Amino acid sequence: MSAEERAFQERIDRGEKIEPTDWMPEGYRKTLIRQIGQHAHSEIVGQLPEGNWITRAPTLERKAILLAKVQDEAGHGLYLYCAAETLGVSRDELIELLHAGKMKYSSIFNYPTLTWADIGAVGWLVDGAAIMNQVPLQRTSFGPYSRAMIRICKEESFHQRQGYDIMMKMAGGNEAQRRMAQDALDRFWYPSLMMFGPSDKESVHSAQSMVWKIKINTNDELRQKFVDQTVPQAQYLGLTVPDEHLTWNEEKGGYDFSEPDWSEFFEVLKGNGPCNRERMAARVKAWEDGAWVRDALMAHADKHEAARTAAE
Amino acid sequence: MSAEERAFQERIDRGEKIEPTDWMPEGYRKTLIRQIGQHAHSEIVGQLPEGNWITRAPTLERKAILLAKVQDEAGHGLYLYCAAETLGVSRDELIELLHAGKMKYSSIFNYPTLTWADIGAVGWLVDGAAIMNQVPLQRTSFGPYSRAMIRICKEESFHQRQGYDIMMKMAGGNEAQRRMAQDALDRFWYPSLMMFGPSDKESVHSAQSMVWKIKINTNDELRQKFVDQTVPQAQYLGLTVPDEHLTWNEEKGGYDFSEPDWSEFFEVLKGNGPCNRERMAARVKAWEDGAWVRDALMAHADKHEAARTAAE
Amino acid sequence: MTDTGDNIANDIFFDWLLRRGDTALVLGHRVSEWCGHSPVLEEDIALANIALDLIGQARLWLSLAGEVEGKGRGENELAYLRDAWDFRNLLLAEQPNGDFGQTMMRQFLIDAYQAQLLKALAKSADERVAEIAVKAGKEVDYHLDRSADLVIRLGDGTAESRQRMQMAVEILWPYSGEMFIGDAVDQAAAAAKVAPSPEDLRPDWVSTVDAVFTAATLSKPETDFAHTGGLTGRHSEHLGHILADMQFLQRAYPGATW
Amino acid sequence: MTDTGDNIANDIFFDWLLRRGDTALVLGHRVSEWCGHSPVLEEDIALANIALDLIGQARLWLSLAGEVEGKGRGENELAYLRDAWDFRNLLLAEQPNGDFGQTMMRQFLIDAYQAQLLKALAKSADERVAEIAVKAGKEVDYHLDRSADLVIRLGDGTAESRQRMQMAVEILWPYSGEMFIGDAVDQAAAAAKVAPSPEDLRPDWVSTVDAVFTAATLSKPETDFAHTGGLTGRHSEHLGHILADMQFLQRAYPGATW
Repeated sequence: MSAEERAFQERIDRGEKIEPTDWMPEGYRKTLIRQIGQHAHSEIVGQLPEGNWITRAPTLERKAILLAKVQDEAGHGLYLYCAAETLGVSRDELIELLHAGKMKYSSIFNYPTLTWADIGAVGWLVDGAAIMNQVPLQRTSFGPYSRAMIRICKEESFHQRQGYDIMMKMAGGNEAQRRMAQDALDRFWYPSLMMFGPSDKESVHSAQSMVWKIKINTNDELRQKFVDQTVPQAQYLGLTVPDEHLTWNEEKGGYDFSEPDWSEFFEVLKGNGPCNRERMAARVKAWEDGAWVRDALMAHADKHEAARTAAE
Repeated sequence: MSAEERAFQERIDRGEKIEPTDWMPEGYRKTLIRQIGQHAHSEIVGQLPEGNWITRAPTLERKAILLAKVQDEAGHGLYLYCAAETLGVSRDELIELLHAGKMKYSSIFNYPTLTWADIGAVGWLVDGAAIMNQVPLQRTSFGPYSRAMIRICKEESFHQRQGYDIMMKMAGGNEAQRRMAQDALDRFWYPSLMMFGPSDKESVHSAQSMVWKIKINTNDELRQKFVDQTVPQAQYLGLTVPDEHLTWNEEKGGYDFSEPDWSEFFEVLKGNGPCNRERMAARVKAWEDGAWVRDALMAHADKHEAARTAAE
Repeated sequence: MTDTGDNIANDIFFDWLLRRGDTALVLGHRVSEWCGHSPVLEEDIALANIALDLIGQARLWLSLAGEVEGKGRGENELAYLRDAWDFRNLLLAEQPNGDFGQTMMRQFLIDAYQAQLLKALAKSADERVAEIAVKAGKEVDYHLDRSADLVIRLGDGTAESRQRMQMAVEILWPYSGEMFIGDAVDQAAAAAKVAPSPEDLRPDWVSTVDAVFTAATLSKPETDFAHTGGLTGRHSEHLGHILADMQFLQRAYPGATW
Repeated sequence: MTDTGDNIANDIFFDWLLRRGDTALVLGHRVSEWCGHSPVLEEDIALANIALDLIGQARLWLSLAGEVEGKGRGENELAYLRDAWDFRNLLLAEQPNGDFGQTMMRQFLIDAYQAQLLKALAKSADERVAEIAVKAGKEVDYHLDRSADLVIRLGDGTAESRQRMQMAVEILWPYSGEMFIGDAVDQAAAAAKVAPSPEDLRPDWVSTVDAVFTAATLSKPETDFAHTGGLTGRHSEHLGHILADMQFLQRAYPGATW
């Protein structure tokens, strides 16, 4: 480790924030760009499964709440792209990488939203899992990322409550609604557990991230915490978690639960999720269809700038 | 009149059919191309307002009937383009003229189909008016046109009965259905009357067409006949024809009725009907989106032909 | 400021309120179709925000409409359980999104009208109307700033963008006249001092449009031909498809609580 | 030939019949969306005809399903009053039309399967099934001739058309595997000699596809990854939108006679 690297690590160990203009190791920068970019992409792609129900929301109030949520998500995307930009990569570059399949977004958004209860489940489980990941990241070592996380977490917990509220109404509703609620839990349970990633016991990569405080907890710790938080919520709803091995383990003070089917996880990662192709196609189409708009805004700004300069 | 022209007219007067290879005056050919082409275009554009309800037909039987009808209409378009082609103009040329706004289609298809009852009204009134126009044209002087009309009329009268059957169900249905039926009649009555065109008392053009037996009856005669046939049908349905001046005229043995608002007719003709732009946009889009298909079919045929020739 | 109950018949007032509520609802629906599909992230945010404001306005107008009707129908019964012919929105609001330019042009033409209307309604003799108008007016003023700005920037952008924006004008212009053609309902609302006459809103709207089009290097069509019917329930073919989607859950699961 | 009532449980047989009926219904719906919009008039006619046949087949299967279920539901109750999760169609059938090439590729992949299936079903131990299969089989053989021919002509057409058809293969191939993956319902139907095992249909299907792809100069994807779920009610996001449109009138006017 060089002297620079040692000094950098000591700052992190002391709990100091690293700011964009500070020196940082190339690996730190690259890892952060990948992580923040992927998170930003997830916010953007995550608009699509929820957008699928905006036009069909069952009441005007629910429609308004969902619109506000999707708006927040786009806003989160914006904060995160800005945080990534401080590391020297532009939003457009990140988007091009996404569209070229060279960057990922959270696999959960490759699952479809099939009933209104799925909108509840996405808020309750998906945002719930996201928060579990994000809360510790408020303490991450990179300043802009940490500050973005603080803003995002505040809104996400609001979204999670709204999702749970939908589930309450559905689970306490008529027979079809209860069936929708259970079906949504059945479909989203394991994909939500997968959101924390495979067990990272053996990952050197993860270890380095933890030393850098880009990652704060292990995937398994967070998954356990999520299960422990979520199971009582499901019980309160009168819904059954689709895991016959789920049992309370008094000794560890948490639930024992089944691993998700990791082969499914890797299939989805490879592009074989139910909606991978469509999600990416929708984003690429939006980007390509919008090229003339971006070009026009740029051209207008240039003209305006030229006119202003000429006038001076 | 030249000798040729005189001989031509005498053949028509004797009730002989003119065939494509026979000599004919240029005006006869041009008028026929315009009339047959316009009729063909109407069949094609006419698929759109009905297609609007195929995906929403209220029962599977109704959906099947409507599909069969729209299929028939495309078939009518095909017969008619073929009849026009015998006059030396290709289908593609006619379609290009339509898309360039240089040929018309029946203005009635610029009105929207807003409820399921409109599908009934289109069959009952629009096909009814069309048949009124077409039945005499079975005796038109141009052979291919006459033969196309014979096939078409058989199917159209079937469509009209199906339309009336929908109206019967609607008029005899619940309150909302009765309201839909009346609303459909209210909206389609005058546009149907307009389908016969303005009074042709003063049109020299029409007079020549009648001498040539391209046109058999005057617009006013046909309109009167349509009203006399349709009013009792409306009464049987328990619906009110939206014309407070409608009265039985014992003397002429027909109804007196209000003229449609001809300024509306000319507005629609000018392009200001409720759906003109959309109908044409839909057809142009279909044509442009389909260019690669037509090119490919042509290219395949050429390759195939080349291979066949080489093998010989 | 008094209640207007004595000055305008309830059924007419109801109809007038539906025109406000349905226009906001249907336009909000159209705008919301963009979620996740816009040309640039800032627009995803802005469009979701506009849709949200419009749905909020629809809720206020429809709730008041239900109150005035007095048959126990609330915002959701009105939004979800009427078929197309009972909707009273402007035809312009239900026109398809088209490309982003058409969406912005539609928004601008309506915003410029709504801004005028709401300013006048803020002085309505009916306090409930005035109250909604004040709240909605602030939102719409902001929408208008944005949509006018975008129309200018896209009109005076590239050759392609100008051509697209001019096309948007040609397509949408014939639907703008409906905003200013009053009928008996409007006359009754004007007589009761609930609302201005639609005709009176036109001059200021024209000034706004002229100024923005000039800055945008766009030409206004010669024709003043106007499609009408939306405000009295004769819609385009689009509305039925919008409602099939919008109303599915309420129709398929009647009486459920969501 | 005997009634199969004793050999297969009604609820399982019902489910099996829904798979047939819903696939025909949903595919017919998709094809019918082309009406008036196809690349060439002959295709408008052909597509309307295919849709008509498919709706006809759906009616036969769903009527029989309703009969087997024995709860008084007929073809219309089943088509119009079930939500997406109770539909049992192949995912392939509900995929969007895309361009004309994708529509033809979807049609070909399903036709080639249905032709095999219906040939086998013509020998079903259940006479009612056999009767429907004979009628539908004739129609589908004709559809297959057409769709295979078009796939060949468009594949071996221009550079653009080949590229589009290859793209259609890439998009749709992952939805084809579902046709040949049997489950308990299929096993029960096979055990009762009502139907063949889906797996047994694959070899002939593969031969057909290989022959047509070769003539069309198209390559088959390496992967055998298969999306599944349609046959058990886990659909794509598309089906809900299809049904919102399809079912609107029956949902909005419950109990009406049409």
